[in-house]
Amino acid sequence: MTLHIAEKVVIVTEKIIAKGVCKIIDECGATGYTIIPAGGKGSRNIRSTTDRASVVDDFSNIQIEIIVKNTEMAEAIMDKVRARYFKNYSGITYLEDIKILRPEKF
Amino acid sequence: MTLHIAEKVVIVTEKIIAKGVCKIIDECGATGYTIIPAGGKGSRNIRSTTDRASVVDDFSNIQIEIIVKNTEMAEAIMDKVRARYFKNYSGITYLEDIKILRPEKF
Amino acid sequence: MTLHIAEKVVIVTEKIIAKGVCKIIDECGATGYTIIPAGGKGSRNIRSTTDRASVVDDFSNIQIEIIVKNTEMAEAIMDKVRARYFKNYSGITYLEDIKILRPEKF
Amino acid sequence: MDFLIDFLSRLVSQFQSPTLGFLIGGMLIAACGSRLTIPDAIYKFIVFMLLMKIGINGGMEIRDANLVEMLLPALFSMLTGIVIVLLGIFVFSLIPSVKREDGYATAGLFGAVSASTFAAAMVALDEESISFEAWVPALYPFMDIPALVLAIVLASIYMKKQNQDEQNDIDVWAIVKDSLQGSALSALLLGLALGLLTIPDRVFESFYEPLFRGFLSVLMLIMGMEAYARINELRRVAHWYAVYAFVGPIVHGLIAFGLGYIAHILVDFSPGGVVLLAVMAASSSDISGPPTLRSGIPSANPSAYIGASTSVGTPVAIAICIPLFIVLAQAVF
Amino acid sequence: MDFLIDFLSRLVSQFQSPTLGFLIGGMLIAACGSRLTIPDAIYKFIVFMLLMKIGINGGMEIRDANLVEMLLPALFSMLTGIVIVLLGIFVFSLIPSVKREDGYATAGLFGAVSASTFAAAMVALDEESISFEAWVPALYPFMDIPALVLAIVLASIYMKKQNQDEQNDIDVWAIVKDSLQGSALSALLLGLALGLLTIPDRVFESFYEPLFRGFLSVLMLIMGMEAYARINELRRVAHWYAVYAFVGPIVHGLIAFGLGYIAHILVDFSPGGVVLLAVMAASSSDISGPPTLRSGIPSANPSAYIGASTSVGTPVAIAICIPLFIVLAQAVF
Amino acid sequence: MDFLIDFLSRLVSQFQSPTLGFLIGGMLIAACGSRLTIPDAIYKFIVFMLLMKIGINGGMEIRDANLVEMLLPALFSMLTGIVIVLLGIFVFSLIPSVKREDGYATAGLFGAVSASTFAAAMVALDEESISFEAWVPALYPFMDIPALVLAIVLASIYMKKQNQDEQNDIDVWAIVKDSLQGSALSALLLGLALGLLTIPDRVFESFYEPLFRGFLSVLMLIMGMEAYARINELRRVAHWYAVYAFVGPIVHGLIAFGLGYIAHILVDFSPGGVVLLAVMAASSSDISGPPTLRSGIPSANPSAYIGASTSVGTPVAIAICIPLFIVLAQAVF
Ligand SMILES: Nc1ncnc2c1ncn2[C@@H]1O[C@H](COP(=O)(O)O)[C@@H](O)[C@H]1O
Ligand SMILES: Nc1ncnc2c1ncn2[C@@H]1O[C@H](COP(=O)(O)O)[C@@H](O)[C@H]1O
Ligand SMILES: Nc1ncnc2c1ncn2[C@@H]1O[C@H](COP(=O)(O)O)[C@@H](O)[C@H]1O
Ligand code: NA
Ligand code: NA
Ligand code: NA
Repeated sequence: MTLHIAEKVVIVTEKIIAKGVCKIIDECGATGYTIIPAGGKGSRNIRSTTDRASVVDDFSNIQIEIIVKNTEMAEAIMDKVRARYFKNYSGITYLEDIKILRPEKF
Repeated sequence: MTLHIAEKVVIVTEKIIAKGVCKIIDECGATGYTIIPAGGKGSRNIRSTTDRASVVDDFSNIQIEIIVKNTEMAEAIMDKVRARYFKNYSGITYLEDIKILRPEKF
Repeated sequence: MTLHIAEKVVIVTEKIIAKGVCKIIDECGATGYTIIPAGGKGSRNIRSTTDRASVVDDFSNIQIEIIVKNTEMAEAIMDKVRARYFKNYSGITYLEDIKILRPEKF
Repeated sequence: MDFLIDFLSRLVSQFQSPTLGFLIGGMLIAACGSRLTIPDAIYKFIVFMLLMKIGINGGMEIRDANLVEMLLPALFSMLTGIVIVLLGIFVFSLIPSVKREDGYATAGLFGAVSASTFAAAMVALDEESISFEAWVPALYPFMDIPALVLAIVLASIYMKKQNQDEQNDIDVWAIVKDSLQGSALSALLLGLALGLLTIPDRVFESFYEPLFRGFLSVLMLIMGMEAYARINELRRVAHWYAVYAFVGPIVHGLIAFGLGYIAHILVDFSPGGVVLLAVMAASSSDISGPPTLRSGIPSANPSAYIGASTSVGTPVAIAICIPLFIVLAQAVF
Repeated sequence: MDFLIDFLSRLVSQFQSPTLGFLIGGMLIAACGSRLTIPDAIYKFIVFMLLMKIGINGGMEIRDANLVEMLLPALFSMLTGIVIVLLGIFVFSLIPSVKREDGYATAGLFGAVSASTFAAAMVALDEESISFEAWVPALYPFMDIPALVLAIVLASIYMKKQNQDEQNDIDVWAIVKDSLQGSALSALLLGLALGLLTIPDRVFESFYEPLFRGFLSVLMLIMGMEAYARINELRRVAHWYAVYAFVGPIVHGLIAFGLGYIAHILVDFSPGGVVLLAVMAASSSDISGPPTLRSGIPSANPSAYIGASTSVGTPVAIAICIPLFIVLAQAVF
Repeated sequence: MDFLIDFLSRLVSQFQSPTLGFLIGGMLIAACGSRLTIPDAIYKFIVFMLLMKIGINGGMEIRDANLVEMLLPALFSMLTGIVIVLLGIFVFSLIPSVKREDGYATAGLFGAVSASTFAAAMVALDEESISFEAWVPALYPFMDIPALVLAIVLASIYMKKQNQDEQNDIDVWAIVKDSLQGSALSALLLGLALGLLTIPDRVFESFYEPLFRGFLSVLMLIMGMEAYARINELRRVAHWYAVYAFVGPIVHGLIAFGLGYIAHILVDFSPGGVVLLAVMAASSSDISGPPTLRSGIPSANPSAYIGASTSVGTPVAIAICIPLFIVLAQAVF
């Protein structure tokens, strides 16, 4: 079995901008993404993961993971999301090296 | 503190085959796994993470993460899951290098 | 775009000790953390991710991810959490290398 | 002609029924891009409540029922389920653009029964004061299970022939068990048992019965929103699915209506029972059927059969078939 | 003096109203660190149920209503929403420690309408047997939407001037659409349509109507817990927000009461209607307003406006404004 | 002998009670591998509703009650909780295969009180038209808190002696506070306060009261499914837990019945009150107790005490103890 080097972009940000972030991801040409519910604490706020009735639930977090084959695309996604959203919305983004099975999928 | 090299297998696939995937993981000899709720978009479909009443909720995604000490076991899991399920079900799988604290746990 | 090396500490453990773990993370000086709902199987138990009414829901898992710039802080968090909780509570912890965009954020 | 005018006027009046109103309302707000959602937990609980109500009620009244009467209608239920599946498979086999497995799965889903459509029919009969035998809800599994089992078994045989699947032993009992363990049939059978074996009158009258209509209205809203949401999926597959999903419910219902009519003559099966039998046939499974078929015929494309059923089949069954069969019954009996 | 004694005695008696009791109870148990929570799914369903009940009821009774009567109150609703926003922006512009965008967003939120406060007012009127026109709930969007749109548009113009935002074309229709698509207005309008076009009397009487008070009580509990939980956020921003959130509802309500009084004289707007108009004005949006403002004025700090509204504005609107305007109406009319 | 026949015949008739039927039904469908689930959000809301109903009702009627009557029963409740814990710790200390901490935790859990079992007893008393003092639900914390506190304190002292724990200062007030902050006691006390201080009659009669039985039936179903699901966990630990969990509730209930009988003679404590006291003693905590013990005695194995309580203790308390104590009361008083 040969594994191929790829990158995973991770974005943790507010649920309310999920749609916009996904649009950027699509525009950059990624083949897909995975969205995971999240909460957390950062420089701006504490967001809960509990299922307590939050009257403004749209403000809780999501973690979006995007697997891309080349670093340029990864950096393009990170850069665009940061430039467009991270001044007004909470959010962080980082990169991980991964190994994929079927490079034609991504 | 000495850290030890290990591998993390990540599988993102449909909730409906969770049981079968976990059985494969057990059979390959892994000591455990972590399951995370997920949604996403891939080549086949868009799955929502929102909690909108999905009449067929069993079709939403999960992300399964398995920590294993040797690459053979990692590849065995990836290969079996791919062969058994990924023709008929949505799913991707990849590998990450990690460092663990207590090698005897895994 | 310059990316900077950093570390991600991952802790998978029982929801019931979430508060205590987060306190340790804060005390170690991390700038934030992300909490993800999780279930799983390990040496001690099987925890479900399904939303079946669990009469003792506080016992389900969470995955906490902490991004830190230096390995000492990462190891301090892992070590303290392990020492304080992992005798009596289910839990694992491991480390991943990542690349971050804005080192001043972390 | 008279019949047609009567039918059309009833159809118009049915459009004022809140059941249908909520269904259409759900489609409309989804079409308008509304962010209104009913949480999944509420949806699951509502389905549970409706099936428990139907089950408990049936169980309570079955106690004094003569279950021998049930034999022929039960047989006809099975027959209907089987005929719908065979007919569907045959029809789809004539359409070259439809993959064979997809045809099997779609036929299976339309042979199976929808709890929500069934509940809507019960409310509609109640509005018209048409009564039926207490054991009619118990016919549900007699149609649902054979349809699902037959579709999966035939698909497995077909796939074996194609050598696509090497080690696929067909385990009929496993499929039956899987159907019975689904949340819909479990709740219905549990309700039946509780109605039969315990004395749940007070809890039934203070809880399950009064909340029935209301929860059904919310469920209809959900079905409407879901129908709209899945139209896109349906668009991506052959248009024949939409045609089948439109015509199928009416044809399936008429077949069952005919069989019900025979049962009426032979064993005095009630007109209300005939209507419910026809609606069961017209309906397509929305809760337990899809996951069962997904595991049973994994190579079939779920967008095809779920899209067809949810976006077209269920609205047609509720909006057209329920009033159609009620008027038919009023004309015929 | 007499009026004051009457008001104070009524205020005391209102503190025995369960609505208020649940609100205060929620604050208290949150303050005591209780781990009691109401799941988010239940919260969302309760809001849906309350708005459907208000909508369906309105829709059912509007059928025979003379909608021309509605024109002036609808105009006054719009006027109130606009005046509240302009006033708020002006007031905040005088406070140097408040960032301009935050002022725009806060003013918008207080101009918009809270469904839960509105529902609490309906129950309070019912307790006092004060009636109102069937179409009063339909005034909701006439105040809500103009307030949100105006705040967002003015903020956008302001930010354009500051050159902070380069490519921001202001699309008023997009903001209106976004408001209408929010879950609160969607549910209200859906309910109105269903009440108007279908015959939902049975489902209304067996489900939406009897559960109204109970669900409202649970919602009040949630609002109370939330008010306490967000006090910390409010503390982190300028104290002027708390002052505005305390005084604002009373002033806004009095403005609307005055306009309502004029409508009473000109077109015989009912005293109950005047009270509801005043409460709408006094309330600040808790469900749809925050996300709409978050997208519309992204640079505004949500801790400021949501904290002000949830922690101070809503409790003041429910605990002080509702009894105040009821007593005012009883004194004036 | 007569008593036995009477008891057995009542036991049989209790098996027809829907409460028990739902419990057993839940076990059965779980045993059959059904995929039916009640969402967690619904479970949490049901528990909240039941405790609010019990609390509000108690609070409303306490207003005219002579609370001095409550003193002795409250004292006996505390005594019962303490005796159960001491007895349990002693019994487990005799069994070498049981780790000491596990014994402390299990004894604490069985000394604490189950809200759902208590609610089931209230419905059973209602069926038999046996009345009780309005303040009886307020006895709940008097038994629950001392039991949990005592178990945790004794376990901490024990572990200190073992030097396993170095810096563990025992903070009794922290444990009491943690108990009171739990969702069950919070809801009960909130309900009591609302019933006492506000006038919640209309919302109580339109919402909390009519939904009580129904929600209890769903809760029993959940308890049944949970009981079956946890049997595997119980199997993995010493069988003595199962024996204790079977015999314990009966013995604990009889102790409380005896004390209640004394209160009956001394201060005329009602027969219904005696039964409820006995059921509280027989029950083991299912909502707040487990997390409190988990934090308080972290080295104890939760599979042991939760498995014992959920899989055996609660079913025995509901299916055997409730009818047993009702018949006892009917024979004795
Ligand atoms: N050091 C960190 N490690 C892990 N997650 C973080 C960290 N800092 C921030 N986050 C996540 O990113 C979200 C937004 O962060 P911020 O923009 O700093 O408020 C937080 O809510 C966390 O979920
Ligand atoms: N490039 C990608 N990056 C991250 N997740 C992906 C990617 N492609 C697919 N996925 C995830 O894998 C699931 C199945 O993908 P597919 O089999 O391509 O439909 C999707 O629903 C996503 O959650
Ligand atoms: N080998 C593994 N791979 C991934 N996750 C694991 C593994 N072992 C344990 N876990 C996770 O860690 C939790 C606690 O593990 P344990 O302490 O072994 O019971 C489990 O419930 C899993 O979610
Ligand atoms: Na059918
Ligand atoms: Na307002
Ligand atoms: Na007890």
